[in-house]
Amino acid sequence: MTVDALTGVLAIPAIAAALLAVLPGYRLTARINIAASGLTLICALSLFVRRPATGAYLLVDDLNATFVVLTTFVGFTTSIFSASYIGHELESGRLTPPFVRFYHAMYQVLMFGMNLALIANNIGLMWVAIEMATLTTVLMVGIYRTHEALEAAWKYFILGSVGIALALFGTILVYMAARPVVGEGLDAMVWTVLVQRASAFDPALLDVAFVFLLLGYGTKVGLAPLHAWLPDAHAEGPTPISAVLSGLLLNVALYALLRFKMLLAVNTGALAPGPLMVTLGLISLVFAVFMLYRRRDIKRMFAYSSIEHMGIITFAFGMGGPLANFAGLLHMTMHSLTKSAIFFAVGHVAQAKGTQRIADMGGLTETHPMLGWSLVLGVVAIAGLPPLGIFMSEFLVVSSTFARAPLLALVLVFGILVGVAALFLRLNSIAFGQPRGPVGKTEASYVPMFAHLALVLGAGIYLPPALVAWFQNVAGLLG
Amino acid sequence: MSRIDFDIAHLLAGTLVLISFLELYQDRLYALLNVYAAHAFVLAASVAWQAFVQDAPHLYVTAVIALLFKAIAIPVTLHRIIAKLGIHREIEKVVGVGSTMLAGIGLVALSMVVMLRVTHGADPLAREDLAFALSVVLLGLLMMVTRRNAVSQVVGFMSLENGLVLAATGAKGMPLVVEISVAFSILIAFIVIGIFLFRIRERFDTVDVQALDRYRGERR
Amino acid sequence: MVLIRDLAIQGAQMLLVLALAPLFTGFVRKVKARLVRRQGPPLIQPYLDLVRLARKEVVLADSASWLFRVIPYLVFAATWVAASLIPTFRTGLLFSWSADLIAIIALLGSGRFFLALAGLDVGTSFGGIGSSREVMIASLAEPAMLMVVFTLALIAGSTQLSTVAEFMASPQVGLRVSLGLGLLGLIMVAIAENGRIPIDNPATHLELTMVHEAMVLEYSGRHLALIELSSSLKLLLYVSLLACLFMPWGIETANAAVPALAIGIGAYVAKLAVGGFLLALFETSIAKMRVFRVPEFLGAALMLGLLATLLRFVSGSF
Amino acid sequence: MTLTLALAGAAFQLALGVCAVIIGRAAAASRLIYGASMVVSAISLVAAVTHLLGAAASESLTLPVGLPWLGAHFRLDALSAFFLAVVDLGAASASLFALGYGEHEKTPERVLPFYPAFVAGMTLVVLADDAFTFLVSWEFMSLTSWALVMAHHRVPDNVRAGYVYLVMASFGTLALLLAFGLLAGPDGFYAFGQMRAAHPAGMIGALAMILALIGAGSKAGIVPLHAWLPLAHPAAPSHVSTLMSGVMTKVAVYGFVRIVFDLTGGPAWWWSIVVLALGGITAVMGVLYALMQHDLKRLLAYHTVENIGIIFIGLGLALAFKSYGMLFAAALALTAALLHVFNHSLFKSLLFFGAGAVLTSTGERDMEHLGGLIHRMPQTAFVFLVGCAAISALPPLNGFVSEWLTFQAILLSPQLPSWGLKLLVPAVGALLALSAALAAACFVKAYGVTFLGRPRTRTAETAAETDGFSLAAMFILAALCLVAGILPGIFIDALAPISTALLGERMPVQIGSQWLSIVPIAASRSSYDGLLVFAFIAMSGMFAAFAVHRLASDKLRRAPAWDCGYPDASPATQYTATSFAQPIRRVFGTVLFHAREQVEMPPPGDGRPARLTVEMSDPIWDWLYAPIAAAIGIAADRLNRLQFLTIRQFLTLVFCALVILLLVLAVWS
Repeated sequence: MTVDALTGVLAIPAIAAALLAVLPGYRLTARINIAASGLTLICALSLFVRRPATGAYLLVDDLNATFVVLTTFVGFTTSIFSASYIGHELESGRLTPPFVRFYHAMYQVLMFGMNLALIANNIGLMWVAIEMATLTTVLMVGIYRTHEALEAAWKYFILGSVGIALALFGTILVYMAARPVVGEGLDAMVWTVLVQRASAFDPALLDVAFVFLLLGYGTKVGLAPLHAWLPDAHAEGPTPISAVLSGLLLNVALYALLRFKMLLAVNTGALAPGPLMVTLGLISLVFAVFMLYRRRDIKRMFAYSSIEHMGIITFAFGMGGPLANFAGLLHMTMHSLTKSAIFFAVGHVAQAKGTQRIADMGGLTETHPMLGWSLVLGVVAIAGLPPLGIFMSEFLVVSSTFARAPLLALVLVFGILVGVAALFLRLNSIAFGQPRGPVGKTEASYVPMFAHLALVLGAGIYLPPALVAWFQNVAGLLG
Repeated sequence: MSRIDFDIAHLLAGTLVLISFLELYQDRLYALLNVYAAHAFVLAASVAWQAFVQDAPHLYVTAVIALLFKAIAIPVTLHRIIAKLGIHREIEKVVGVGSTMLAGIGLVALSMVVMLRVTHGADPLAREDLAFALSVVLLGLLMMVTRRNAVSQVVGFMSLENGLVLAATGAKGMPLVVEISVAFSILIAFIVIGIFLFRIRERFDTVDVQALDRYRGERR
Repeated sequence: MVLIRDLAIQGAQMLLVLALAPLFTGFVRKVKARLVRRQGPPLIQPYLDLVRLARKEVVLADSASWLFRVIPYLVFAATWVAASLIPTFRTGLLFSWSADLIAIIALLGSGRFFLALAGLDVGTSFGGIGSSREVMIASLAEPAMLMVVFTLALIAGSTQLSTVAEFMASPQVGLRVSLGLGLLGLIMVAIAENGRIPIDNPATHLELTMVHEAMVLEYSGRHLALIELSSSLKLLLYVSLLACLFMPWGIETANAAVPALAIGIGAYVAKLAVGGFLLALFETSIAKMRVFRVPEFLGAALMLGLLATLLRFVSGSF
Repeated sequence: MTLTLALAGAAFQLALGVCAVIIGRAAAASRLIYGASMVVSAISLVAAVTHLLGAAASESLTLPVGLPWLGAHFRLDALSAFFLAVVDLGAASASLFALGYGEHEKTPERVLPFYPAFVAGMTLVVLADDAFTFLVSWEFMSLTSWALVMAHHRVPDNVRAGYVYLVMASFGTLALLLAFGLLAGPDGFYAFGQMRAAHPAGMIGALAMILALIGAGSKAGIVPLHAWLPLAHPAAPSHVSTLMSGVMTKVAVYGFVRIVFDLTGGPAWWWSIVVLALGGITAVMGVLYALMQHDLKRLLAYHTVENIGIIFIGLGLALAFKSYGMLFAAALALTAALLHVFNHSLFKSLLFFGAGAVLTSTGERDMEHLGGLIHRMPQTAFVFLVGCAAISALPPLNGFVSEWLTFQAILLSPQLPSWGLKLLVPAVGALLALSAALAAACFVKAYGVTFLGRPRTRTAETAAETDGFSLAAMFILAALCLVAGILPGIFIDALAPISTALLGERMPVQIGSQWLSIVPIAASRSSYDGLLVFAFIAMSGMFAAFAVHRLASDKLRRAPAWDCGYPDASPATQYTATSFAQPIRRVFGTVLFHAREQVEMPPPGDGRPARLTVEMSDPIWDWLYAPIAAAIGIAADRLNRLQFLTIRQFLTLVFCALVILLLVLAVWS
């Protein structure tokens, strides 16, 4: 029984991918896609009730169980959204059936990759998984075959590959550091072992390793100045992929980073990873919020907002301490839910208005009230205004930081404020003012969007104690 | 391990660094490809040597891959592509060879400094090897950022990846090395003959990255 | 018994000021005329004017509203109440503690407020001129007045007029710099508030220069009578305020016998005479200034008041 | 009990908001929502008042929501009860007004959902007892009011107003967040109780005070953080403008009082310097800005700024006295400030209602297009006049009482030892006096130009009296203004528990004093009796009327206005708001607003009319906000180039990052 949960989380996407690769017909494949994602979600949920034993390759603990559930959940909702989205794309002829088949297959591969990366108990395996996920997204970003899409995918690919290489080098270094202590062979790459013995590792090697891992996986997280692929990939790919990218892939990469941070946290001789992460986080935050101002493409804008929030999260984990770590985890969860919800809305908006250019939309709350107000709510949430979830995490981050390092907190607050100003500057022109663009009705699947927003709202008001206990426990692990 | 083994491994790794410098020095594509072939060949040799001294037979697979795929297949294909796309043979540089060399030397020095801080608990071979591998990686990256046209950037990336394989094989008893090298070969295959170059060829007439950049986001 | 006596005295005070006000105005006019070697109207001329106005019918502009007809009574009431709170011949009036100096200023302010509204009510250009200039003047005069009041309050330790007056009469008040500044400021404010030369000329109807007269231009008959009466009440009020603050001699304290009150009244009338004469003298010896010089004049008053207050704040010895 | 009731009320309001989302477009929706909201507010109002008058003990309650491991703390002490009463009174009257006003709303579905939520937000702010709950409610309040400002979003100005408002609101919230972070300390003691226990003084306290001043001040409209207020308040529907201007700014004041008087430790003497100076400047700047306006609602909004300044002067005095342990004087100053809070919420609501009534019946906010409404809307004109008199601090109305008390507090301040205060307080007193006088001038203008004179446009000519609900709301408030003016003792005594709680000292009991007069310190020192003054004026006025109608002729003839014999020209010859303010503009505006008048006089024989154009600039906007915006724009442009790099250049970035980090490692050891 115990094995089933994990194998399910891995096997179902794999099988589904194989199946979808061969099956024709959009409706059928879309349904299978949803069903598979749903099954995966159920398996993941079963992790809550029964926790499988950790093996040499797979591992489940509080940290990644949360992530797995989050990933599978967003994966599920996104699959529902993508069903209606892709349907519209087929009608509008932007995609052809073979590409749709390819798309669905890739979608499951992506899910497989991310789940594997999360539950891998082996740094090598995790590396492989993350790279697999990256490559699949590269393929999906280029799926529209337009100049922009190809160029974005190419950029993503090149930068991603370099990131892959750097991350691998870091992984090798970790192995080298572990080998003298743990001994040769597989054990020297197994998390559980590494964490136990990390105190005896050679600090210098760990330092170098962390630098490479930070840059390697940081590229995936989209931290400035390694972010370059992110905005274009979000803007040019299909919107479901943008949602998954922002909502999940970034998290997965950050998750890997956190694992290694735990390693360094155990080892006293190694340099504190905190300052590095804090610096990168603040750079990303400030950089991204200023980039928000000149955006003309709505998806690219929210991509930059993802960079901003990844910056905040990295900052929080860099600060460390129970409060900040808790806030970081919370912010991560809330951001995934909110940002994917926003992308759901944006996808439908772009389809309704027939464009992604902000200048061509306007008065959305009048032309499409449901979409418009959900977008407003999403932006309110992402801007960190109460009573939605992100406010709680930002509250904790800022207040806990200000008591410890006032100047950092001031930079943080400055960034957040500039970001809010930028977001609402654009929101005003999108959702309010004289209506612009087509006014027609759109068939949209509101369920995923509302589900996410409801969760975010609920979390902002009431966090279930179980979740809190988990996060606190994990926050303790993160040191 | 005995002294002589160590020296040979050391020698091979050093040669790899040297050849990376040679790559930096080239200003013609064909020559660059040839040098890269040599690079890959030396890598294969070094991997094979590691396989021998660590008596880890699975590393031979990596060596063979390096030899057949990187030292032979890739250069040949690139020759083809260059000929087919009629890319002109000059390598457009951002900074001159001289300064590139200087930067390279600086990078090697940096990697030495960083690596030699490692305590002597880790065995010397690993340390030296890592130092060399790191410099190879950095040199590859340097090549990617100082060369303008795609082929040379690809070559830069591949030599970077050679450095990785060098490190991986140098790490005694590291699992998954073969898998990783395979994965990377696939990656490179993607880059070189993969869909992108293909699409790019049918959309633009050159793989010069700047031609791609003409279609950068937001320029609408 | 005591209450009845106090009520009687308070009533007497009210009637006294009401009766004296036109006379005082007439007195000032007379003296002015004399000073420029004219015969001048008889002293009782103001009474005659009031009676005549009261007899006349009211000519009301078509565009006038009910407010326009209520305002004269309001203004008169406010001014009268204010005037009757000033100790003229006797301190410790019954109602004196119902409103202190600040409240008295506010009462005058409300009178002005409604008068300015009246100026705007008919919707003529002259009314507008008058009101806008009046409020401009007031917006500087009131703060100046308040600053003077602060000074006095700080010296006497009270804003209660009776207390202040008694304190002023008492020997422990010596010659003080702040007092001098306050006196000067108060005089300037009084001139401005009553629309005397050099701020405004009550005798003229030359459009471009008038302020107060322009406001009440549309009034006639009994309304005009009330307004005239209240403006002379106001003049009397200021003079008696100056008198009880800076010439407190002969003013009777709360527990004074009836004969003493006669002395008090006598002293009061004498003070009024002096004040009126000085006013007339001042007015004849100076020319009216342009309206937009007025802010400077009042600004000076405000500065004097502020300076006096500051001095008091800095040390009690000033 | 009261607390539970109030919370239930807030919950009910939220529920109403949710219902409104569903039934928003229905015909009867607005009647239903506003009616229910009014009832709830009224009940909660009664509860709050009884709690306050009964000086009941403070109640507290913790709900298992909000920040985990902390929960949502709520507490109702005297201070909260007082502000709860202010909020509920404002809300109830606004709902009553809206019962009529809401019928004119074009897009009720954009107003109804947010209105009850807004009320709930304000209620929760004054009840919150931990930092998180406080900030959530605070920002929720801003958010809902933002949505209400955006209600008529097709007007570009409203969208801009909403934008500025939201940015300033977030700024304020972040400032408060920092303040609380400071007070809570690194271990995150977010409950107010814990902060009180910690009682941070010294540098921490000072910093927290400054941040609270910025945070609450930006919401209350302290100059120079007021920029959003005159934009946002008029943009909202009038009953919402009322709530924002009359109540929300008071909630901001509550935040300041709560943090500075309750949570932080003993103040240092210089805190009061900051507050006093800002208060004085705010009062005068606010009223001067108002004088330059000819948009009725914007004028009122600027007067909110002025009154906030007066309130903060009172608070500053209280701080000064407290810092030197002169608790009695502090109690006086604090009471004055709080009383003004109450009074201002009364007459500002009344005035905004009036403006709303004018807006609905004429469709005009611009005074230059109004005039003569007293003939068309006599009842509105009457209550509006009461409001004007009250806000101009004319006895015997309530505005005068609180300003009088503030003056009394100022007169106590020479005993303050510090020289800075000795010099500053008189200056502030002068500023206060100046602002009071200017306010009177401004409302002569507002009332005279809007309601008096002759109608300037057709719409003004054909205006009709507003509906009964609106009138009822206005008359109730007007009556309250009068009551609070003539019986201030009751209200002062009601405020005593607050100063007792915050300062440990209170003003003497007023109820018992002779003739119901108020005696702040001693009868010999100063006293004021609104009731007597009122009776006195009424009597003498009636006496005069009686005498005149007995003795004088009561003949009356209607005739064209005389106007010095000039022929009666068109209504355009009347004084307008702009021309009325011209003398004052010349005195104050030339320096402050760079007011310039240009007369364009056509040559003789040319038939064109001569024109006089006035241009003014807002110094604070030009010198503070514009530069910041410009700076951000420049930065954005500079950084935006990074979007357009080539892949190789991006790789270069990565490469440089790597090398730098390695260098860091190299130099680490």
